[in-house]
Amino acid sequence: MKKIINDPNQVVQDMIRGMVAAYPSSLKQVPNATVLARKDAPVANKVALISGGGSGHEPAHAGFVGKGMLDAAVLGEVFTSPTPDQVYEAIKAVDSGKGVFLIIKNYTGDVMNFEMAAELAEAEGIQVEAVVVNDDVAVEDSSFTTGRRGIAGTVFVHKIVGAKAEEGASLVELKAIANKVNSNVRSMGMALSPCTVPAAGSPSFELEENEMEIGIGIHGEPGIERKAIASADDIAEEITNKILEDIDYSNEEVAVMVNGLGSTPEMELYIVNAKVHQLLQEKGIKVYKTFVGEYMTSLEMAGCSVTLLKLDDELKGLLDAKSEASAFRI
Amino acid sequence: MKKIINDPNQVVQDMIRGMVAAYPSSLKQVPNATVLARKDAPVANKVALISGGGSGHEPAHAGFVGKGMLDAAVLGEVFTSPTPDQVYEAIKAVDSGKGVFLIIKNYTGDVMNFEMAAELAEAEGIQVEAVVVNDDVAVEDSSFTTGRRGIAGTVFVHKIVGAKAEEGASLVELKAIANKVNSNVRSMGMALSPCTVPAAGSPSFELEENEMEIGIGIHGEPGIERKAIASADDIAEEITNKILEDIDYSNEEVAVMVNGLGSTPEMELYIVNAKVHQLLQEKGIKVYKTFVGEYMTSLEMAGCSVTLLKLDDELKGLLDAKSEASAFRI
Amino acid sequence: MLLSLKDSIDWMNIMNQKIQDNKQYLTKLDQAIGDGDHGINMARGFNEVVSKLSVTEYESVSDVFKDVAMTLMGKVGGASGPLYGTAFLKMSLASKGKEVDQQVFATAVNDALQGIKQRGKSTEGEKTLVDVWAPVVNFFQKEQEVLPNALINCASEAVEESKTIKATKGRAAYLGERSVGHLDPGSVSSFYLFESLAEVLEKGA
Amino acid sequence: MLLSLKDSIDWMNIMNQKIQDNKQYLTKLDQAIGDGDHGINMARGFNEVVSKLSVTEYESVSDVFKDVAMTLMGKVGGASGPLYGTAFLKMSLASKGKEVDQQVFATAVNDALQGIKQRGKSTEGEKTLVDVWAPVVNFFQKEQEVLPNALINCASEAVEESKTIKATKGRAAYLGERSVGHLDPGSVSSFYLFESLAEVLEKGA
Ligand SMILES: Nc1ncnc2c1ncn2[C@@H]1O[C@H](COP(=O)(O)OP(=O)(O)O)[C@@H](O)[C@H]1O
Ligand SMILES: Nc1ncnc2c1ncn2[C@@H]1O[C@H](COP(=O)(O)OP(=O)(O)O)[C@@H](O)[C@H]1O
Ligand SMILES: [Mg+2]
Ligand SMILES: [Mg+2]
Ligand SMILES: [Mg+2]
Ligand SMILES: [Mg+2]
Repeated sequence: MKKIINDPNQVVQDMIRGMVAAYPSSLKQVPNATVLARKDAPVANKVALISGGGSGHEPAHAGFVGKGMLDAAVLGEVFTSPTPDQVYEAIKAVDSGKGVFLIIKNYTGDVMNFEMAAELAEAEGIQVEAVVVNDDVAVEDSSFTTGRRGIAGTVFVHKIVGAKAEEGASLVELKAIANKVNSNVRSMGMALSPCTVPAAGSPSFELEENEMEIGIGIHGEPGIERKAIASADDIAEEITNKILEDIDYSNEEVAVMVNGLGSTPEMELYIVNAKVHQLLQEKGIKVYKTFVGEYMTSLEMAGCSVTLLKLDDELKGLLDAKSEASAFRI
Repeated sequence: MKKIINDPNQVVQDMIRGMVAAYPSSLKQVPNATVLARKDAPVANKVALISGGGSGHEPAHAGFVGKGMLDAAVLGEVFTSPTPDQVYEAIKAVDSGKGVFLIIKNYTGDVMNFEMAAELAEAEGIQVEAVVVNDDVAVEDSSFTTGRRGIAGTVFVHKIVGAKAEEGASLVELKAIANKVNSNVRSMGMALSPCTVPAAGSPSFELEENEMEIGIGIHGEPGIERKAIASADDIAEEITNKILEDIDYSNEEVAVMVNGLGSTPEMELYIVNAKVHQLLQEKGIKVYKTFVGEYMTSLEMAGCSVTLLKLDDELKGLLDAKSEASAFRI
Repeated sequence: MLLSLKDSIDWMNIMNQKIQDNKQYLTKLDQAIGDGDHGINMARGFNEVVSKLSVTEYESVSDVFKDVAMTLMGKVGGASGPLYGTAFLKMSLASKGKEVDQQVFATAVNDALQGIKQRGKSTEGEKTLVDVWAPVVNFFQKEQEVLPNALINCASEAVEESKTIKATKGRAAYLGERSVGHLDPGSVSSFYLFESLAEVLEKGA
Repeated sequence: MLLSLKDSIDWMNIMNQKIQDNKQYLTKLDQAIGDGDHGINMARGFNEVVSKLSVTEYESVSDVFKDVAMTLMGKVGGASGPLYGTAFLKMSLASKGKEVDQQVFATAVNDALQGIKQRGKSTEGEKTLVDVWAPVVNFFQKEQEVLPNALINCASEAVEESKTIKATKGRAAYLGERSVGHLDPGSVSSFYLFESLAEVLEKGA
């Protein structure tokens, strides 16, 4: 394992110090908690937005804390959902009295820990609502299983719900817009190489020189299928088609996100983006806005994901609204 | 070699298509040239700014094209300076009559190719001035050698000269501010792993599991010293001290950039940032603004560089000025 | 059986030892079908548990279970934190004000199992730790006398069984068919829990 | 010696063949002390050169050299593009309107060398291709008769010599002492250039 770290068990604490040092005028750590919040939290008359999960997905989630997006991010250990008490600390730190909205990615651990925190908060009279994002089309959707994972599409939820909250929307309105984004967003990823959890010290899986994993998540877990490595065009096509099979985007306008999983050069993301745009154009799907870069990573995994979000006028306006989050400036 | 590409010899062309597809309203390709320019170029009454060099440093340099930063970026093959005719195409495409300012990183190839293009342009009556950035303290500075390399500090030159150009400054004024930034900026980098030029197919060098290279450049070239891998704190300290030995920043205000070379997780960059801030604080150096992320990469190399820029009121103002470049939004 | 206050603390100490010894192994199991942190999570949690227990005076088994629950809940995270935390919280409640004999304990582990299922929205046959807890609950309810070796056998058979199941809950569910043939890490850590208990009962016997 | 129009084209074809055959090798040399693109750059450039020459009718050696110069300048990039481009441009100028006998050629390569040194702000002893061009220029100026083998020896000794030098120009300069003991990739590609010329002269002789 080669990493620029000090103690493998202190990476989250060290990172938090580094983030607060970087943005002292906009970010603060909630005392004694692995929570990063807007410096001006709680923001009066605004429903507060909280997201989070395991660390290792940087810039998610703390990079999306800022005016126009999240009020706080709760940082768990690497790939490990934060505990309920940490989430509860975040809730208490950002609630202005208008309630708190939780953006949770659909993983058993995240859902359980955030739910337990919500129960604690509700017991103290704080109103809490939540959305569970599940945009990953690689995973079979069935009510008998865990259901789909939440991956990079979650960033669009942060952005759009964040903009809506900034406008002064109520908890109920936020829940509605969050559900709307979630039901219109789809993603899928692939990887060329695994990643190493610092405290584990060895890679999550192994791939031969000629192999790739399709339908990968963001926790170094294996994907749904291992096969021979393909060209950027073929990869873009397989992922885009899988998304388009899942919901009908024809004659719609979409936002595109080509997200790097950690060590994929930006050059390669743009090469994928070229093909995704070509495919969408051929199918008569208009691209309103494109995001290429690292938004939801899996440590130093090589690979990418593609996300499509179907837009209407309301979503377009919210997507374009100003954001001051360090990792998402519009 | 595992990469998400199509043809190793077409990566630059494919990337250019992907970039134009991503930002069609702000970016255009100069016809038949590997040049990306502001959509609205040439901008009337403004000196045009051009930078560029080999590809593989993304988001440098095309990610810094946009209002408030560069007017055009010239993209060479991977790690290969673009040819004079391409640079000349860029000059012709962005000159509004007020002249063109070139921001060149100090590599023999870049300097020669850009100089030859400047000669061609001057022969056609276009005024051209240039700065050669050489911020890398790892390299011995001597008038008998090639001199210092230009690395991540170049991004501060883009930003500050870009802001000044947007204010309507003349070529002479831009040259003055560029020299000022260059003489106040210092950087140094290190790597944990090499990178692979797509057309070469094999890594640039090899490092054992317990080794790192200190004083690395951004072209997959070996560094100035190979040694046992150290902690993030020790790495931050070695680099920061080397910079501080080179010029005196005491009692000054600085901008800090902790730049990832490609595959280093953002988490690790923030861990380094925490230590850099601590060291600066101990030495009474005040940090005005911090930038953590990937600005000047070396394909998928693992490693980072630290840059310090000494600021005065003029530089602060220009650093804070609005930028609409896709990879540097302020 | 009778679980004394000292037994309950010994149980946690032995469990912690097993978890620390098998941290890498549990992580390896989780790398194969999950995200590779189960060993790290459990080791962090039980390390805290024994620290906490070593500096606190307890009056009852129920109090021990409560601190175990709160510590796991606050230190483990992930899926296993709330699940193990809930399990011990339920066991604490069920043993409150009682001497922990077999009947009380059988009720306690059954409440724990119901708590886990509710929290995890899961049931038997989904390749989760439920597949170890369920037969163990059954064992305590059915057996006249708890023979430590029989307990170990019961739990270890359940773990082996988990190999053949296709996961439908937890991260392994994303692998679908590819999860078949792998041990479930949470089932293995649950096995250590009951193996530790058996060792405590063995000593007491 | 007399370099005919056909000889000059043959020269470039042979050079291209050597470059394509040794593309990996040149790149490996550049990986050791540079950025690993020299083979790729030269292969791209000379491939274009032979394409260009194959579809164009030429009247003189000078015209051939001019197209070689323009093609290398426009296709190679990096440090080697401008340097080789400048070299051939100077050779084109020096041979303009002339039959290329040994005297003309000696002047041409000397002009090329001066052009390279000026462009690269470099001189002998800095571990660049100058260290091959300089002795070769000397060879053409001093030798009564150009023996192909002697030319090859002269160039190959110069290349070997480059190993012992510490680089002070080009990317290898960043390595300082660590550059000692490595061949300079540009010197090796220049060796191929003069080896190709020797082979053409050999055939002509
Ligand atoms: N919904 C669930 N119900 C019961 N047990 C579950 C559930 N989801 C996961 N588990 C158990 O948790 C274990 C994984 O724990 P751990 O790796 O610590 O958490 P995470 O999956 O969040 O990384 C699995 O092996 C499984 O036994
Ligand atoms: N200033 C210089 N003067 C003369 N030759 C140089 C100079 N700089 C570099 N070279 C030559 O160029 C070669 C490298 O070419 P190449 O790898 O194609 O370009 P780059 O160094 O830009 O990647 C070196 O091996 C050296 O011989
Ligand atoms: Mg986990
Ligand atoms: Mg090069
Ligand atoms: Mg896990
Ligand atoms: Mg080179």
